[in-house]
Amino acid sequence: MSLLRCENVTKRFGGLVAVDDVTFEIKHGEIMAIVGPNGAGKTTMFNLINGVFPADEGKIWFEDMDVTDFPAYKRAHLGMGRTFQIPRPFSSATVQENIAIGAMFGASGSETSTDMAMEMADHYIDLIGLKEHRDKPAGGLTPIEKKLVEIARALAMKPKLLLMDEAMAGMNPKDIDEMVVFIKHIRDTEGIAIVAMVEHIMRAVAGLAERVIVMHQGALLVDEPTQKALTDPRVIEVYLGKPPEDEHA
Amino acid sequence: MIFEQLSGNLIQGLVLGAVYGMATMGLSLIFGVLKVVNVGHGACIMVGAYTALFMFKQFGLSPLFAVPVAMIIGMTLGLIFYYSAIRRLLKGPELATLLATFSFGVILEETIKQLFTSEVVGYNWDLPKFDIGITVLSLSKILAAVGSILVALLLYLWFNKTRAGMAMRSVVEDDDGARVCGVNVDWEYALSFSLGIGLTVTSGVLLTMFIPVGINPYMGGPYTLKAFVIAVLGGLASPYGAFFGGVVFGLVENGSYTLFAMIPGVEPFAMTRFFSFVMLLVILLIRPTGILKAK
Amino acid sequence: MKNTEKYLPVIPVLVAYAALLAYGVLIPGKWQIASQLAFYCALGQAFNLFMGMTGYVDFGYVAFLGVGSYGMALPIYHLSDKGLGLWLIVIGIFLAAVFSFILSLAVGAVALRLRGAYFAIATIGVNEGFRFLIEGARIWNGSEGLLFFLHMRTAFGKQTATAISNYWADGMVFAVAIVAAIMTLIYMRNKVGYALTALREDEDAAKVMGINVTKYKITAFITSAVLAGILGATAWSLKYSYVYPSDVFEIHYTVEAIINVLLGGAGTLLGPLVGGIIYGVSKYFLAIILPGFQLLIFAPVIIAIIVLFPEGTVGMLKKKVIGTPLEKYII
Amino acid sequence: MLKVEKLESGYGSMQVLWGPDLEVKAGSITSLLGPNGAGKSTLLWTILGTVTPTNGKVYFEGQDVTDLPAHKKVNLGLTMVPEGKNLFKEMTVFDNLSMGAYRKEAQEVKQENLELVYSMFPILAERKDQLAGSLSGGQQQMVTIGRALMTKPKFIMMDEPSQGLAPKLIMEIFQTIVKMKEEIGLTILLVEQNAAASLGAADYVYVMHEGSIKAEGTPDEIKGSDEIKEAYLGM
Repeated sequence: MSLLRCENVTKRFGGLVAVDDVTFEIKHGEIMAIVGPNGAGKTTMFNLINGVFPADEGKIWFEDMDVTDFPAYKRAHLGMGRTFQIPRPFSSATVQENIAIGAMFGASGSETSTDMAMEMADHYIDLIGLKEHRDKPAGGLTPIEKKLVEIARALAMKPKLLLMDEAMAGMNPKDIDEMVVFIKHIRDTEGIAIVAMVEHIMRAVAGLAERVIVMHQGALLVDEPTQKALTDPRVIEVYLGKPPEDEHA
Repeated sequence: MIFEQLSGNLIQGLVLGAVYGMATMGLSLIFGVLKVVNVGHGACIMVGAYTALFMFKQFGLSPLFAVPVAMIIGMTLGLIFYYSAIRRLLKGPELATLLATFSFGVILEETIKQLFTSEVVGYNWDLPKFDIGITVLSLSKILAAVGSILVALLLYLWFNKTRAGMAMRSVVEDDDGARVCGVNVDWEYALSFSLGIGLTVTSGVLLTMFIPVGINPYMGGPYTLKAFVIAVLGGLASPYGAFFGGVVFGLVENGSYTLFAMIPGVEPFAMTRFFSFVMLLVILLIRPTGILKAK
Repeated sequence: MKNTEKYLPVIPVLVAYAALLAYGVLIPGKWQIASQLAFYCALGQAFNLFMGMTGYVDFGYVAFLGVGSYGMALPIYHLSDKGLGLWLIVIGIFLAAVFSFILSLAVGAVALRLRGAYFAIATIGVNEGFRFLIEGARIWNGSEGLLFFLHMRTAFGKQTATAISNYWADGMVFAVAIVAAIMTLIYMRNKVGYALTALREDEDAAKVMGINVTKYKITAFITSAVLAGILGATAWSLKYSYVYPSDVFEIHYTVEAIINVLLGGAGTLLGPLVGGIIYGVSKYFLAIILPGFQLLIFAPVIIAIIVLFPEGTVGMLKKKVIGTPLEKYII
Repeated sequence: MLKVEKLESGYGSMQVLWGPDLEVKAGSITSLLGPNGAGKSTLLWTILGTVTPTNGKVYFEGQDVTDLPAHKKVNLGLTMVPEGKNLFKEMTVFDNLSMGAYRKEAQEVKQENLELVYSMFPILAERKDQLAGSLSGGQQQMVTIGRALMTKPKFIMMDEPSQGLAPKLIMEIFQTIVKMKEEIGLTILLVEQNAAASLGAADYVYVMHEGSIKAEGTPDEIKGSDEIKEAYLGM
């Protein structure tokens, strides 16, 4: 059984086809990356998977349940977590409260009281190493700390699938390497599938993902194991471009 | 008989609708450029009504002369308010600009109340009336409608034919695009707010040419409501959409008045106002981006 | 956090209301001022439950006080000779709650699907729309309103009726203020409050966290509306023995609610209390010094607060006490 | 012509630029390469002035323009072809181009510039009365470039002009860029992901990654160097 299956998913905005007939699967516990140049439709794909807006065509299955028409919050209850490209913590709430909100309303939210959620939050605060910031409003943190809080908040939802939108944008190489180790660690300890959208930081893709999906102009170009995907000539063309003179050859 | 009454009222509605349309263009302009909803819209209309009233009573000047004066007053008020508050709130939460424009309206109302008392007043501009068979139209009403159409037309020409108007349109379309063309976008923001308030105050003058009575500091409330109905009809961000929305609204309002008047035991005037509220909710529910918009 | 510790902030609230009550009861001639202040506090507390916690502005808020006042007026007006005695007040409060519940459900079902500015636009006509429905369709005596001074005497006897208008109605306003404050604290300490904080900060992120935002917005909206309804029933109907549609749907009460909340600090527990008292006291003195100028002075104050101190009095105080023992008490 | 020193900027609390240094010589095409998210677009918007720099300096023709607002920089002859095109979609092609000639100096030579744009992109002359939003992606790109030319610039920053275009069109766009340098004498700072095409057109190249400059040199020096592969593919 696959964890998530997208079947012929299409999304249009006005005349623009943002996601064009895309089909792929995500297995339990795997780390997959979606890459592609700007405007390839990756963020739209993310938004379709977790229900920020509905697909125009096609079906989305989560653990063999048809979730195509589910709103975002219901998909979260089923076990989809998400982080944003530019971190969006709840600024006025403390770090602990931010993470507790994930626990309260996520996959096991209905059985989690606020007190339990606060305790669970402490566990994740330890995990991301922000103990000294526990009672500070999240709005005052540095961007990287915000990112960590967002990841912890998503983890506290107990997701089966964690969608990370450019988790490493704006980080320096050292932070990226640490983040790669951290993401692998949480996959191993929490046993969740992770889909990271890291379209530009190839160093992270290569170090992190087991499988890569390359999108280009809304369509799925390549779906292969990482090494194979990154050496695929079509991928290199999408990234490096084809020299103009090749057109005449 | 009923049909005649209805068609007579519809013609009145068409004429009033043109004024309504003009009275909403300022609201749509401000929303279009700044994404700010001017909750004090009705109060600005009220200021225009007092401008016309004051010039008529004090100097015996026809309301037509009040039009440019109202424009200047409105634009000045708009600039002051933009630079003292709105500019600093544009990046904040929506709540902030909503409360600020709301307070702006209250300031206008209370200032006018202090200057003119809260007495309900009116004036009588004696112009000939024309009987066109099914209804009687006064010259004053026709002038109001023609004036409104002229203002709308001027705005259209300004937007489409002048360098300054095109610059503002370009900001509505894409502010970064405007920047790379060398447009001072911050100034365009200020100008559009100022122009929006100016147009609204001016529309208050034209409205008194249509309805020269019932002028009081708190007369704006119903107009705010009507303007919102009209603006969402026309798509909220489009001044021309607003103009056509106004015409449609004028027709619907006068049509529904006729129908309510036929129901016994009902006050048609109040019911028409209730109806505009229901219309607002229904439009927002079905299509918040506007019904008249092509796409 | 332990349960007792969680609810510690209720202490300053109770102390403040007790002090206000004592001021009114113990010092001769101050009851009216104290109860007027309590009204502003109650109005702010109830309004804050929605506006402060969600960040949405309801410009038609006074409509809930309006229908609530009808909820109280109608049974007294129609059933005064049925020998129900004080049960009439119970029925009135119940009806006030039901009316405001129904209206908030109807408005909320439409308006709360909309965001930000569109929500505000949808609500701006609620009070006017409802007023004109009552006047236009001549419901509940239409524009003539309901006058039930004599009905009160018939129902409760002359002495009790006077006592109700002069004391018990005000006492109930205190009760509404305290209940509203306690509801706020309960919400803050439970999932509702966390959900509201999340959606106020970032509605899309909240959805992605599994929060059914519409459900929680409606919860806060209805709670806030029902409290307003009961406030209208007690502070207006019981106190003045009449209801005019042009009075009880007057938008200025919405303005006052906004001022009370902003002065104190939106989304805080103590804010509306502090804001209500600051507003009430300054309005009282302004009425003496500059009669008729209150709103003209307060409207620019709103703008000044939004531009300069968006957090309000308590919001700033809250920041000051972080790290001190007072932290547990002030939210 | 343009000099950037230790520029830092970002959005809210998220810093994107970490102090890149850069110099563009008059009459050259300088190419700025780097993966998506490297901060290239942010660098251009910071140079233009819509993103406020928190640190560092921008000099244009020797003058410190760090704190000048965007419209004043355009008045000095600096403009940009933005990546998202930022067209006025509900305005005609002609009106879009007219907006390019907004500043006073550009008004005076509007007719000549219009002819120049139409001679470079004849299709725009044919479509001048169509709404810009109704054009194809490639034609929209032409309008954006045309609009920038209408401002009578000395210096144009181009953000990914080839993005989303078919290979044949990419070639045409690059030919146009070279023409702009050689025939009109413009100085161009070119941001591209399409490294191969960009290297062919450029006189000098900077490689940007994670908000700062990682390598620079002539196209021949950069071609085949490991820095590019490292920056692009992490291999």
